[in-house]
Amino acid sequence: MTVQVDRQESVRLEGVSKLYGDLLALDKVSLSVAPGEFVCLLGASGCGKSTLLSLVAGLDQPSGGAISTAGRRVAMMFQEPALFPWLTVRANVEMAMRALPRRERRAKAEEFLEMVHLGGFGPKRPHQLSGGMRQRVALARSLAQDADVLLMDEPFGALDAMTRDLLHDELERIWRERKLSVLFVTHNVREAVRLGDRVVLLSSRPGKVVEEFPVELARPRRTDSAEVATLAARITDQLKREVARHGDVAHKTAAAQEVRS
Amino acid sequence: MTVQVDRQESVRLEGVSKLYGDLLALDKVSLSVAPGEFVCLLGASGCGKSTLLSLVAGLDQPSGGAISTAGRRVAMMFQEPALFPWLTVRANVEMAMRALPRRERRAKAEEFLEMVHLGGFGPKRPHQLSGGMRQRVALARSLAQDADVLLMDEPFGALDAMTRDLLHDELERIWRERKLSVLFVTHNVREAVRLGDRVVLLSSRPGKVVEEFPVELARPRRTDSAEVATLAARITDQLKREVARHGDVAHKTAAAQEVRS
Amino acid sequence: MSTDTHAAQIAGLDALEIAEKRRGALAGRLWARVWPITLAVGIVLAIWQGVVWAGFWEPWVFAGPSEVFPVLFERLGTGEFWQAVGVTMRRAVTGFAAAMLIGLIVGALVSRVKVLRAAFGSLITGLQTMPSIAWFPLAILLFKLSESAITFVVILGAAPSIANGLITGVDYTPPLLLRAGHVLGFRRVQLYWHVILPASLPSFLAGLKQGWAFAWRSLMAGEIVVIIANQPSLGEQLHYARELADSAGLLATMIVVLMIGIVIDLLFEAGDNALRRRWGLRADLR
Amino acid sequence: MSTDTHAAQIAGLDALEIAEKRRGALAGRLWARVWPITLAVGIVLAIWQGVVWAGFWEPWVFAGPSEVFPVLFERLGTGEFWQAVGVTMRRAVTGFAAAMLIGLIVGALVSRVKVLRAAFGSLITGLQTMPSIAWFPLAILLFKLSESAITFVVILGAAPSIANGLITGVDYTPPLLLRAGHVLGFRRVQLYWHVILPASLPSFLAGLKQGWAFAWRSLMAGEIVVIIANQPSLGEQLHYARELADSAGLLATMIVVLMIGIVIDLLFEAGDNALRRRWGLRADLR
Amino acid sequence: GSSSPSAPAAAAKEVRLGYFPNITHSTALYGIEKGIYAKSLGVPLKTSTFNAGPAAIEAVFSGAIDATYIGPNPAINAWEKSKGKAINIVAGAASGGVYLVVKPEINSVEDLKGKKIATPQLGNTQDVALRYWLQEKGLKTDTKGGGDVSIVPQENSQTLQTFATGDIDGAWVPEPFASRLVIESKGKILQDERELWPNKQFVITHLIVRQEWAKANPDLLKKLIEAHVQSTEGINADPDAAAQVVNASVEKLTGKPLKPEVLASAFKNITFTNDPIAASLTGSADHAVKVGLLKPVDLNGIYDLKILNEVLAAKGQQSIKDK
Ligand SMILES: Nc1ncnc2c1ncn2[C@@H]1O[C@H](COP(=O)(O)OP(=O)(O)OP(=O)(O)O)[C@@H](O)[C@H]1O
Ligand SMILES: Nc1ncnc2c1ncn2[C@@H]1O[C@H](COP(=O)(O)OP(=O)(O)OP(=O)(O)O)[C@@H](O)[C@H]1O
Ligand SMILES: [Mg+2]
Ligand SMILES: [Mg+2]
Repeated sequence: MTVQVDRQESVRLEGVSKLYGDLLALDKVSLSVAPGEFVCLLGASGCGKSTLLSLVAGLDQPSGGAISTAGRRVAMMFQEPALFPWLTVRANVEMAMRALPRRERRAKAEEFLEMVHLGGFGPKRPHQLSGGMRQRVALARSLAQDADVLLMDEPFGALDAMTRDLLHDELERIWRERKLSVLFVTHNVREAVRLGDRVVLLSSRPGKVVEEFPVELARPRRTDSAEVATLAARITDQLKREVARHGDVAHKTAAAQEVRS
Repeated sequence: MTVQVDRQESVRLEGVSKLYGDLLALDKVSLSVAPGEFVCLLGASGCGKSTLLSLVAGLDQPSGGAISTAGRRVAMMFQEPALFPWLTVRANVEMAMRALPRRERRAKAEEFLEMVHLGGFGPKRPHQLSGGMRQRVALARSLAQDADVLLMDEPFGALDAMTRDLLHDELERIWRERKLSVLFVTHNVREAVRLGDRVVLLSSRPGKVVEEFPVELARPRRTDSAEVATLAARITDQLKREVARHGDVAHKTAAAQEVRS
Repeated sequence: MSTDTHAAQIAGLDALEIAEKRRGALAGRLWARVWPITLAVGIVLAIWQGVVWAGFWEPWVFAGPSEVFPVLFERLGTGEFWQAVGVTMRRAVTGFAAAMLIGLIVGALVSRVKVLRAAFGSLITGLQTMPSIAWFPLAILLFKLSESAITFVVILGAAPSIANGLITGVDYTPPLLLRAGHVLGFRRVQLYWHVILPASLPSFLAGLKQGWAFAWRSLMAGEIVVIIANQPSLGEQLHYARELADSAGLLATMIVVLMIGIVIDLLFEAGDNALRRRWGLRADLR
Repeated sequence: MSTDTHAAQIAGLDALEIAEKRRGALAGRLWARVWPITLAVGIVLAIWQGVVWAGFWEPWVFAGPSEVFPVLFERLGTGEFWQAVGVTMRRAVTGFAAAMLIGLIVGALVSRVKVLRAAFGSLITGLQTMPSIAWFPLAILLFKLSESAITFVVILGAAPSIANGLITGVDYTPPLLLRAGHVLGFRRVQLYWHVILPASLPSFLAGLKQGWAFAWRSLMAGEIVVIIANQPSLGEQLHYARELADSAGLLATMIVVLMIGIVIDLLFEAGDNALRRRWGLRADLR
Repeated sequence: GSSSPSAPAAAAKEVRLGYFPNITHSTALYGIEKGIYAKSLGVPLKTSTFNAGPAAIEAVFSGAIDATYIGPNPAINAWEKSKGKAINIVAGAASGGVYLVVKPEINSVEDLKGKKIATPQLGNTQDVALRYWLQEKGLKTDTKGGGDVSIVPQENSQTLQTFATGDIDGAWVPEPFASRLVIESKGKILQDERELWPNKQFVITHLIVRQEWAKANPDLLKKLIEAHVQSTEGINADPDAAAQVVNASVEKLTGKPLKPEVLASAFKNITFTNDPIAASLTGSADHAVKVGLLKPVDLNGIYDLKILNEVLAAKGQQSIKDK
């Protein structure tokens, strides 16, 4: 870890806050991702994970604090598939590679679709796919982008364990090969431990960094290995405590808001 | 199980097939849910689970076979939240209870929102919520419906483990109290074992019932209990074998389609 | 705990800042809304005056601002002008309201009943393309020389547009919402009322706006067909200005028509903005 | 394994059945499309004939089918009629194409550039409400008695509508898709081209349809202001039929206008259906 | 040839003439059909047809045409709005042919009380004539449709319809509408407008030219007027044959000929003359002032009959006065 701190960070958030109306979604979050680092973000539902990714991707402006990606190219995979309904599946993936010549782009798109187990579904349209298949197309599209930083918002949420495992391997391979910096949101603690160099825990309303867990297990890891399970259990405990502690606060804040609005 | 077979089934599918163009999504699926039974449906991504629920809800017509819910009222929760963007969160939930008088409806809606930990978010609009929060609103809405049969398509997919556990308890309580018949799609095998009376495994393209696992563990169960883990592991193994066996077929079929189209 | 109080403080501070911003924002927003319009008007005036000064055309052929504005201001001072505006607006609003009702009903039926759609769907656009003058003889046959004849033409002008807007909206209702409505037990009229109509609102609103334009144009034409005693109207003014080769008068009336059109558009815009705000369609990623 | 072959068999059988269905379907679909229209036409004719037989009005005031159809059929036999249709259609299509281009550009600019929108946004609706006759003096000034004068009026009629359609589409582009486009690196023109424009297509298409109606109406009015030698046109026919109080001639021309409107609508419908099929907006849960 | 009014005009290579496909414009219809203009001018003739006065005036103002046949009102308007700088009346074309047609049960002026009478347009010559006539007879009217007799300005085609359906009780209209009202809807002529004017003559159509064009092309103007005079002569020489020529031209331009009986009646009721009957124009303007429709207009100089008189003199005919 110390090695990475010395290098310039890929993503750096300093005291970032985000207000929606009078709801404080993020409160002075400081976080950084080193080049080539894989950081997983955990937190209760509604704690501000997606908001954080949006801010990093430049889709929203923070209400306070500073965000820098130092001019790096950022790819993002949304919580919803966000495919273009007027394009075929293949064309959706090709959208990420406009710079390439037509033929190459096409071949690459097919390759990525094969990778997410959707070979042959290229000519279909998004509405002809199942939820999980759409998510995989979105995954293919985000991987197809030639980016330095990859932001992923629950990319494997709608997938079965088997497909998920296979895609974990693929993602890890690509991350390795391309030396990507990844910021990965998930609700699956094992998944976080399976993939991450570091797991960051966010609290709820307002979202703040509560704790960071470095994952120093050797790769390749297996989701169902005992080590992963042990660390996951530890993190889960912490998470539960966090959620429990903030449960009341959340209720109170929300109630107060209702009175005000 | 034998007790339930004697009674008339709540949901009964007999040799149901579904063709999308020339893609056979479901192939002669026969399945039934007894009154008050909780059936979980597992299967790889794209194997036809959502299609099956759509057919049961009467949103689509099967290409072959017969489906009957014997005039029972069917509630459904979709894979996507499917909230009405022009209504507030509370009004979205109230939509499920049009028969009730205004005041009561409102009170009940608040109650259900509290239940899914969204008390106080009633006056907000769907776009102001996070993905998981929207899913919980959809859950509240489906629970608010006064139905006999509840169809749920990955209702807890976007939730953290903690919230998920709490909602498992709530769902189980409501299921008990109202004697609902539930058909529950999930990718989380433990969740299936935690909740279901029976776990049904679907194969991929075409979707067929491969195996059924009765879950005879005593309730209340805990997701992280050893018994649940053991059974889940057994089912997972079977699932993996199933996915592996059909992986090639899927590829072949899809490739064939591409040539044809 | 300390984090919580701290958060509360932040929220408090931010709230203050927001209130401040809001107060400033109202003036600022008004200003932001006004200056581009002022600029636009200025540019148009400048071009107009420029063309006039360039002297391509004699002033009686193409009047300049210096001739038109005195005429306009003089009119603004007369009761008759305001009566004309009032009469025309009243006709426009009644005709439009009736067209809205009819368009809504026709649109609802045609969009939902397959047979009706197959039978009459294309007829709606057909009617839309029918110029108002073709209807005058029928209007007079049916309603004699009364105001109803004008209203009839206005309705025939606007209703197809409104119906078409609704039909587009219905056609593009997201299937997921339809399915959700179905599962919630909505069928036919209820599904229509609770799901399809709200989902079609943006498109319906667009149709209304187009319908207003049609209504207004039909009205301008219709107002010279039936001239009713003691009811001066803008359509009449427009027509007579042209009849009398009165360039300044014509341009003055055109300015009035344009102004009314702009005011109506601002009303629609307000509705549209409210809708978009509710639906969460923000404009920040432009 | 046996399940697989079985599945293949089923798929094969079903495929056969589908092919069968398709063949039957074409005839069936055509029939399903034709009979309601036929019925609708029949009903309209019956009412018309009924009114005529009821004898409210003299036949030269309100001609019946038995007078109108001979006139219509006689016209269909003359070269001049087809020339008129040809001339009018040519003008409509050129004017509409130009309006489309201008509407697209104006709509694109106004919808995306905040200042332009604030300045000129409302002006578009203002222009839309301006009746064609108000433009004639300017048209003749600018283009003399040429076909360009007609085109000018047509463009002024249709372009605002098309621009407004596009603007509505842009305003209601789902933010998620905008965000996706942004993340894929699209900015400004690219974002517009790759995301906003396709997402706005349904609304743009609706605007085009309305624009066609405006264009056509403006054309009908414009064709009598500038009458060009040896260029018979439908607008002229319509006008003279009215001028001469020729009820049968007027109704015959109206039928022609209606028919053309319906044919154009069918074209739009085809485009719309293709779009909806691609987007997966099916019509089964009606 | 897009010579704008303010640019110095070179000698024109063609003459652009406007007219309406109306029976009151027979001079143009006949002359063009017979090739009289083309022969006389020596340069190509480019014709434009109009359906109403405003478009014709707009065309003159914009320099799109050089001369046009037109009714008295648009000419007065053009004169007034341009402060006498845009046009001149250079010859008369037609006179008469305007009638008050009423329902058969109306027999006298008194019967008109409380009735609705149509005119083609508020403030046009027919409208003024009706109002002035009623005023003379002691019946009150106002411009808003009130008074003893309610005057409804509406297009002539609409008058045919509303008279047939009984919505109006009479109309003060020009030919061929007057004849159509009589023949098709059994109307009765209550007043021939000719009776109200000295010599039973008043202008219904005349020829105007763009001043600038006239100044730049005096010889073309002369040739144009020669053709005009020749055409008038031709019509008067054999009215029946001329009527057929005119009707053929009307059919060509509007798609439908007049019925033979309407044609015959209407043609008979119109006098084709080179005299613009200046007295009737000024008289009409005076009447308009008297009934409160117009501010006084100075029509001094609207006529420029010098060339017409030259042409007539060459033919040994009497000269025409412009007062
Ligand atoms: N409207 C449609 N048109 C064509 N094909 C469709 C359509 N809907 C679904 N399919 C196909 O049917 C198959 C089953 O889809 P379904 O949505 O039922 O899968 P699922 O089991 O719910 O998958 P997931 O777990 O990813 O949600 C998929 O191969 C999909 O491509
Ligand atoms: N556009 C918005 N307007 C107002 N409030 C918003 C908006 N987007 C998010 N919020 C609020 O901000 C908070 C954080 O939302 P966010 O989407 O970042 O959560 P999340 O951590 O991604 O949750 P989940 O795991 O459920 O996706 C929530 O309380 C939500 O209500
Ligand atoms: Mg999220
Ligand atoms: Mg699914």
